[in-house]
Amino acid sequence: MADTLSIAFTNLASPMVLFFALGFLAALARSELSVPEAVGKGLALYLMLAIGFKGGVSVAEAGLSTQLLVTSLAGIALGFAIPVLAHTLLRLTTDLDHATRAAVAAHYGSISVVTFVAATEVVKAMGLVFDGYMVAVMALMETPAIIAGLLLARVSTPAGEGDAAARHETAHETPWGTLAREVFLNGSVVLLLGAFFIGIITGPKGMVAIGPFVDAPFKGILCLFLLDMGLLAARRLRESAGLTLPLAAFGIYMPLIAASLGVVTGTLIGLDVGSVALLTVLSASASYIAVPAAMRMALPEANAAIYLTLSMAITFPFNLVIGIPLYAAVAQMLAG
Amino acid sequence: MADTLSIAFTNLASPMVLFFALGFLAALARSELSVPEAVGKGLALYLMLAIGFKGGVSVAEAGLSTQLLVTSLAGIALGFAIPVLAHTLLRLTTDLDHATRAAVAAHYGSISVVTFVAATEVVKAMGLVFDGYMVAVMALMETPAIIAGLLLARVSTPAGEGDAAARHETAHETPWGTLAREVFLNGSVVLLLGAFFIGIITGPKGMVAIGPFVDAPFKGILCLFLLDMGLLAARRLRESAGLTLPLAAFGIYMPLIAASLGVVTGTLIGLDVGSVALLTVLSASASYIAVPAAMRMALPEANAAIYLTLSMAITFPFNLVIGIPLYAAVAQMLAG
Amino acid sequence: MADTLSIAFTNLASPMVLFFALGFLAALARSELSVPEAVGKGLALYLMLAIGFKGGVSVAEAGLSTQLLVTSLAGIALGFAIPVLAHTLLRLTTDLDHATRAAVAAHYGSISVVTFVAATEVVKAMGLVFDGYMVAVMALMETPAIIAGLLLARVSTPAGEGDAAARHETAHETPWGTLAREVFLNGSVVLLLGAFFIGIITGPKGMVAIGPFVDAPFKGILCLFLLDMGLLAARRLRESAGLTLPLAAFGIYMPLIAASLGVVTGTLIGLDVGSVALLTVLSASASYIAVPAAMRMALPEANAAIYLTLSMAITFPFNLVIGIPLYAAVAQMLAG
Amino acid sequence: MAVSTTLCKRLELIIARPHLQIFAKLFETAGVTGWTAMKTAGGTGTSGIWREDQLTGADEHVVVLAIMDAAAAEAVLEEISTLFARYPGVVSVTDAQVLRPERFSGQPKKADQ
Amino acid sequence: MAVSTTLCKRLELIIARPHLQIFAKLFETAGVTGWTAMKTAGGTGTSGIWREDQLTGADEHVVVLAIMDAAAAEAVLEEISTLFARYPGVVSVTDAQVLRPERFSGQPKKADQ
Amino acid sequence: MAVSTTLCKRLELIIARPHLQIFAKLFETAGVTGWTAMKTAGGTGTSGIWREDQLTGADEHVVVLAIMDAAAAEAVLEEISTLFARYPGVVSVTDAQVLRPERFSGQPKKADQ
Ligand SMILES: Nc1ncnc2c1ncn2[C@@H]1O[C@H](COP(=O)(O)O)[C@@H](O)[C@H]1O
Ligand SMILES: Nc1ncnc2c1ncn2[C@@H]1O[C@H](COP(=O)(O)O)[C@@H](O)[C@H]1O
Ligand SMILES: Nc1ncnc2c1ncn2[C@@H]1O[C@H](COP(=O)(O)O)[C@@H](O)[C@H]1O
Ligand code: NA
Ligand code: NA
Ligand code: NA
Repeated sequence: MADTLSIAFTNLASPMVLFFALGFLAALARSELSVPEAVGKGLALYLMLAIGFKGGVSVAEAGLSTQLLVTSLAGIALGFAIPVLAHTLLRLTTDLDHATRAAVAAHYGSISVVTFVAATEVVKAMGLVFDGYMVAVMALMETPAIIAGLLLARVSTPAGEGDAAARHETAHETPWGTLAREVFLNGSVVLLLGAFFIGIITGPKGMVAIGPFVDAPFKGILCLFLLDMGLLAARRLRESAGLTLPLAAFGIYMPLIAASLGVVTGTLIGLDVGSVALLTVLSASASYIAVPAAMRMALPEANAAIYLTLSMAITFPFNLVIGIPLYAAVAQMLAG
Repeated sequence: MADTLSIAFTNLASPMVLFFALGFLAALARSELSVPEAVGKGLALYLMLAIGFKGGVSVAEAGLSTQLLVTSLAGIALGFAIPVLAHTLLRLTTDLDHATRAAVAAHYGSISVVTFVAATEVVKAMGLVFDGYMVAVMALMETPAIIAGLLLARVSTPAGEGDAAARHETAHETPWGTLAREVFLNGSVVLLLGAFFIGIITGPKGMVAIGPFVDAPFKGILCLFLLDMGLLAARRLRESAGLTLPLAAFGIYMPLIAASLGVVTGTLIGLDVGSVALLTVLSASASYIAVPAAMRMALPEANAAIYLTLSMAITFPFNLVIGIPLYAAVAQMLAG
Repeated sequence: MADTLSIAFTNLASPMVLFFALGFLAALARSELSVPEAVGKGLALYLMLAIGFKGGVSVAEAGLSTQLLVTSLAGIALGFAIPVLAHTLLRLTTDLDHATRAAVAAHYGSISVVTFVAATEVVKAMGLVFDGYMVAVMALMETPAIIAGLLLARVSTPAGEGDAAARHETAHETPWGTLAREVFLNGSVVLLLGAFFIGIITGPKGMVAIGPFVDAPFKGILCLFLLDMGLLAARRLRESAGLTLPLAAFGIYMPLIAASLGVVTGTLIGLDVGSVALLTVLSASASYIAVPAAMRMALPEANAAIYLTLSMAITFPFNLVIGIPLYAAVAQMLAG
Repeated sequence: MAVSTTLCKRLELIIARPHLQIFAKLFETAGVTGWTAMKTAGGTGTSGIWREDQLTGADEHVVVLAIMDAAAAEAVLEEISTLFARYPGVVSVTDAQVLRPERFSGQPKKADQ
Repeated sequence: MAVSTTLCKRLELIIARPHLQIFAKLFETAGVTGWTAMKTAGGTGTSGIWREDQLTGADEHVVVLAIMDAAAAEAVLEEISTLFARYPGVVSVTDAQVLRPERFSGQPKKADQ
Repeated sequence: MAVSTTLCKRLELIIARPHLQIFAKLFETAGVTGWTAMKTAGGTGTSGIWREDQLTGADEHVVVLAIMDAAAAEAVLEEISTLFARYPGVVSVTDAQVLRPERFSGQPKKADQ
C-alpha cells in the first residue's frame, strides 16, 4: 500500500502539477500573469478533441465490448445519485438558498474533463491500462446531473416559497427546449462524443494522419492549460466572498464520498484497474465548464460565485494534487 | 472511372470531412459549441503560412519552370472570366440588386484557401503529385476578381439608377488607393506569397528548421479549423434570411461550371494531373475571407448576408464534400 | 573576423528574420494583415514557458555552477547601470520631459525575451554553446530597471517642478506594494523563472514528457511571432508622432553602447563564448512587454508612444537584424 | 440644426452573457428593431468582482445597447422589470437624438408567436 | 457642483468594422479631437442577426464613441447623414457633462486636406 | 409610465487599461455600488492613434461605465478631476432613468479604509 501510494504520488513532481502550482501561487501572490481568454478556450477545445479522438481510435483497435453499455449506465446512475447525496449534505451542513444548493449538487454529479485528462496521465505513468471507451463514459456523465439539479431545485422548494417560485416560473421558466439542448448538445459533450466517433470511424489510419497533432504536444498543452487553471482557481479563491467554512469543507469531503461510490461501482461491474481509477476520478470531479453555463440559464437565481468557487478553486486543485493519486492507489488495491 | 471516383470519395471518411460534418451538424442542431474568433483567425494564419512556405520549399527543390508564368496568367484570366459568367447567370436567374450581384460574382472569381488546402490532402491521398508553385497561383487568383466585381458593378448599373449612383460616388466613392491595397496587399495574399518566397529563399534548410511546425501538426490543425468552418457555415445557413431557391441553386451549379472552365484550362496548358485538379478546385471555390472584407469597403450597398451565406454555407461545404473528389477524378480522367 | 561576421550574418536569410521582414514590410505598405491580440499573447506565453523550461532542464543536466550567482549579480548591476547611462544620454541629446526620459531609460535597462530567444538560435547556428542558466539571468534582468527608472524620475525632477510633483505624489503616488509586485511578480518574470525551476525539478524526464511541445515547434512558433512583431513594429513606426531624429538615433546607438558594457562584463567574469554573446544581447535589448505596463502604472505622466516606439520599432528590429550577429561575432573574437 | 434629428430612447442593459438570448427574445417580441451587444472586460456589483479571463461563460457579462422610440422603451422596461425578478441585471434609459427615426419604430409581435 | 462641468455632445455610432477608417477620416476632417471604438459581440438589425465568431471581418460591427462640442456634433451629423446613403449604420447623440471642455473643441480641417 | 423609473447619473470613463485598478479603488471608496469595464478596439486622441493588436497592455484603453446617484456622481467627479492631473483620461456624465434605484446608492468608505 505504501508503495502504491508513493508511486501514485510521484505525480506531485510532474510538470502538470508543477505548472498548476505555478499558476496558483502566482495568482495568490497577485501577479498579473494571465492567459488570454480565447487562448484558454482554444486549449480546452484542443484537449477535448484530442482525448475524444484518441479514445475512439483505441476503441477501434480493441473493439467495442458490452462493458461500454454497463459502464455508461453505471456512470449515468452515479450522475443522478451523487447530486442527491450532495444536496442532502449541503442542506444539513450549510445555509445555502435552495437554488444555489441544487446548482452546486449538479456540479458534483457532473465531471471535469481536465481532471480526467490529468488522471489518464497518472494512470499511464503507474503502468495501468484503461479502456478507450472511458472517454465516452465521461461524455455521457457530463450533463445528466443538470437534470438532477433541476429536479432537486423544484422538489426542494419549501411550500410558501414554492408558490412564489411557481408564479415566476409560469412567466419566465427556462423552456424545456433550451434545457434539453444544454443536456444533449452541450458544447463539450458534442465535441467529446463527436471526436470519439470520428476516432472510431477513422481508426489507426486517422491516427496516422492527425497523431502528430493530438498526441505529441498533448502533455505540453495540458501543462499550459493547467497553468491557466491555477491562475483562475487562485483568483476565484482570493475574490470569493460567500465562501464559508462548511462550504469549503464540502469541497473536500464531497469528492472523497463520491470517489468511494465510484470505486465501489467500478469494482462491482468488473472494470479493469485503470478504468476503475478513471471512473472514481469522474465521480469525484466536479464540472466547471459545462454545468456552470447551464445553471446560469436554468437557475439564474442561484449564486454563481458559490458553485464556481467550490468546483474550480477547491475541488479541482484537491483532486489534481491529492485526489487523483489517492483514487488510483485505492482502485489498484481494490480492483488490482 | 468508377474506381477513380470511389478512391476519390474515400475522402468522405477522412478526419477532415468528418470534423467539418461534426461542426455543421452541431450548429444545425443549435449546440452552443464554438471556437473563439481569435483562435479561428490564428488557425487560418497558420494554414496560410504553412501552405505558402511548403509550396516555396518544393519550388526551391524542383526549380521554377516557365509553367509558373503560364499557369499564373491562366489563373488570373479565370479570375476575370468566372465573375462575368457568374454575373450573367445571376442576372438571368435571380432578382438581386446590381451591387449584390457584382459582389457575389467577385466571390466566385476568387478562391478559398481552405478548400485548396483540403484538396492538396485529397490529391496526395490519391497518389497524385502537383507543382509547389500552385500555391503562388492560388495567391495570385485571390484578388483580381475584386476588380472584376467593381467593373461589373459600374457597367451593370441601369441608366436612371446609374445617375443616382454616380452622384453618390462622386461624394463617397471608395478611393482607388484603398482598392489597390485590398487587391495587392490583402492580408492573405501577402501572407501566402510572403511565406512562399521565404520557402524559396530558405529552401530545404528552412524546412529542417520549421518543418516540425508547418508539417507535422498540419492535418490536425486543418481538422480543428474545419470543425470551426462547419459551425460557422451551418449557423449562417440557419440564420440566412434572403436566401432564395435560385440563389441556393447558384451556389451549387456555379462551382460546377467554374470547375469545368478550370479543368479544361489546366489540361490545355499541359499541367500534370495533380495540378490540373488543384486549378479546377481553385476555379470552383469561392472566397469567404479576402473578398467579403474588400466588398464591404468597395460596395457597401451590397447585401453582405447574401454573399457570405452563398460562399461559406453553400459552396464551401459542397466543394469540400462532393466537389473536391469529383474534380480530382475528372482531372485524372482528362489529364491522367 | 570577416569570416566570423559572415557566418553570423547568415542569420539574415533565416526564416526568423525573413518572417519579421515580411511583417514589417506588409505593415509599412499598409496591408491589413494582422495577428489577433490573443494569439500574439498566447505565442509570447509559449515562448517564455518553453525557453524557461529548456533552460531549467539544461541546468538539471549540467549542474548549477557558482557562475550563476556571479552572472546574475552582473546582470542586475547592468540593469542599474544602463538606465543611468541612457538617462544621461537622453538628457544631453533630447528634450524629453523628465518622466518620459526616466521611463525610456528603464526600458533599455531591462531586456527583450524575444531578442534573447532569437539570439539563442543564432548562437546555436554558429556552433557556440551557452549555459542553461542564462534564462534565469534574463528573468532576473527583466525588472530591476523599473526601480532604476523610478529613482531617476525622482532624482531628476528639477526643483520647482519637483514641488508640484511632490504634491501630486502625496495624493496619487503609485503605492509601493503595486510597484514591488511589478518588479518581483511581473508576469513574464514569474513565467520564465517558474518554468525554469520546473525544468530543474523535472529534469530530462520532464523533457521527455513535454519536449514535443516545447522543442519541436519552437522555431516555427518563433517565426509566426516575429511576423506579428514585424507588423506591430512597422505600425508603431508609421503612426509615431513624437519621434525626433535624436530619439531615433538613441534607439540605434544605445543598444551598441549597452552591448559594449555587456560584452566586456561577460568576458571579465569569464563566461564561455555563447553565454557572453547572450549577456551582450540582453544588455543591448530593450523591454517592450514587461516594462511598458509597469511604467504606465508608475509614471503615468510619461509619454507611452515614445518609449514603445523606441523599444519596439527601432531597437528591436535593429537588434534582430544587425545587432545579434554583430554581438555574437564580437563576443567570439573577445571571449573565443 | 441643418440635419433634423428626432428624440428617441437609448436603452442600456447589463446582463450575464448566458441570458442574452432571453433578453433578445424580449426585444423581438416588443418590436425593438435592433440591438448591439458589447464585449466587457470585467466589473463589480452586489455579487462581487468578475473578470473576463474565465473559461466558463457563466461568469461573463454583456452590455446591450438598443435604440427605440418612447413607446417601445416603456413596453420593454415593463417587461424587463418582470424579468429582473429572476435574472439579475442593470438597465438605464437615456434620451438621444437620432437620424432616420423610422428605423427605430417596430411593431410588437403577438404573444402567441 | 464642486467641480464645474460643461455641456457637450456624446455621439455614438454603430457601423460595420471595415468602414471604421472612413468614419475616422470624417471625424478628423470635422475637427473631432478623439474617438474610441468599442468591441461588440453580436446584434440584430434590419439586415438580420450577426455574431462575432466569424472568420471574415466583413460581418463585424464596432460602436464608436466620440465626445465633442455642439458645433462639431452638428457638422458631423450632417456629414454622417450623407455617408449613411451609402454606408449602413446607426447614430445617436446625447447630452453629456464633461470635465476639461477645451479637450473637445477642435478645428475642422480644410476640405483640401 | 407603467413602471416607475428614477433619475440617476451614468458616468462613462475612458482610461488606459493599466489604470483600471486605480479608478476601481476610487469608485469603491466613493461608495459606487458597481461598474462595468468594456473592451475597446482602438481610438485616437491628443496623444495619437492606438489599436488593440499590441502585445503590451500599456497601450490599451477601457471604457468604464458606472451608474450612481447624483450625490455619488458629484463626489466621484471631484476625485476624478484630481486624478486626471496625473492619469490621462476622458469622463462624461449623462442623465439616465433606472429601475430599482436603491441598487445605485452606496455608502462612501472612510478614508482610513
Ligand atoms: N435600434 C438599434 N439599436 C442598437 N443597435 C442597432 C439598432 N439597429 C441596428 N443596430 C446595429 O446595427 C447593425 C446593423 O443594422 P442594420 O443595418 O439595420 O442591419 C445591427 O446588426 C445592430 O448591431
Ligand atoms: N452601478 C453599476 N454600474 C455599472 N455596472 C454595474 C452596476 N452595478 C452592477 N453592474 C454590473 O452588473 C454586474 C452584476 O451586478 P450584480 O448583480 O450587482 O453583481 C456587475 O458585475 C457589473 O458588471
Ligand atoms: N473626444 C473623445 N471622444 C471619445 N474618446 C476620446 C476622446 N478623446 C480621447 N478619447 C479616448 O481617450 C484616449 C486617450 O486620449 P488622449 O489622452 O487625448 O490621447 C484616446 O486614444 C481615445 O480612445
Ligand atoms: Na462527479
Ligand atoms: Na473561384
Ligand atoms: Na537591456
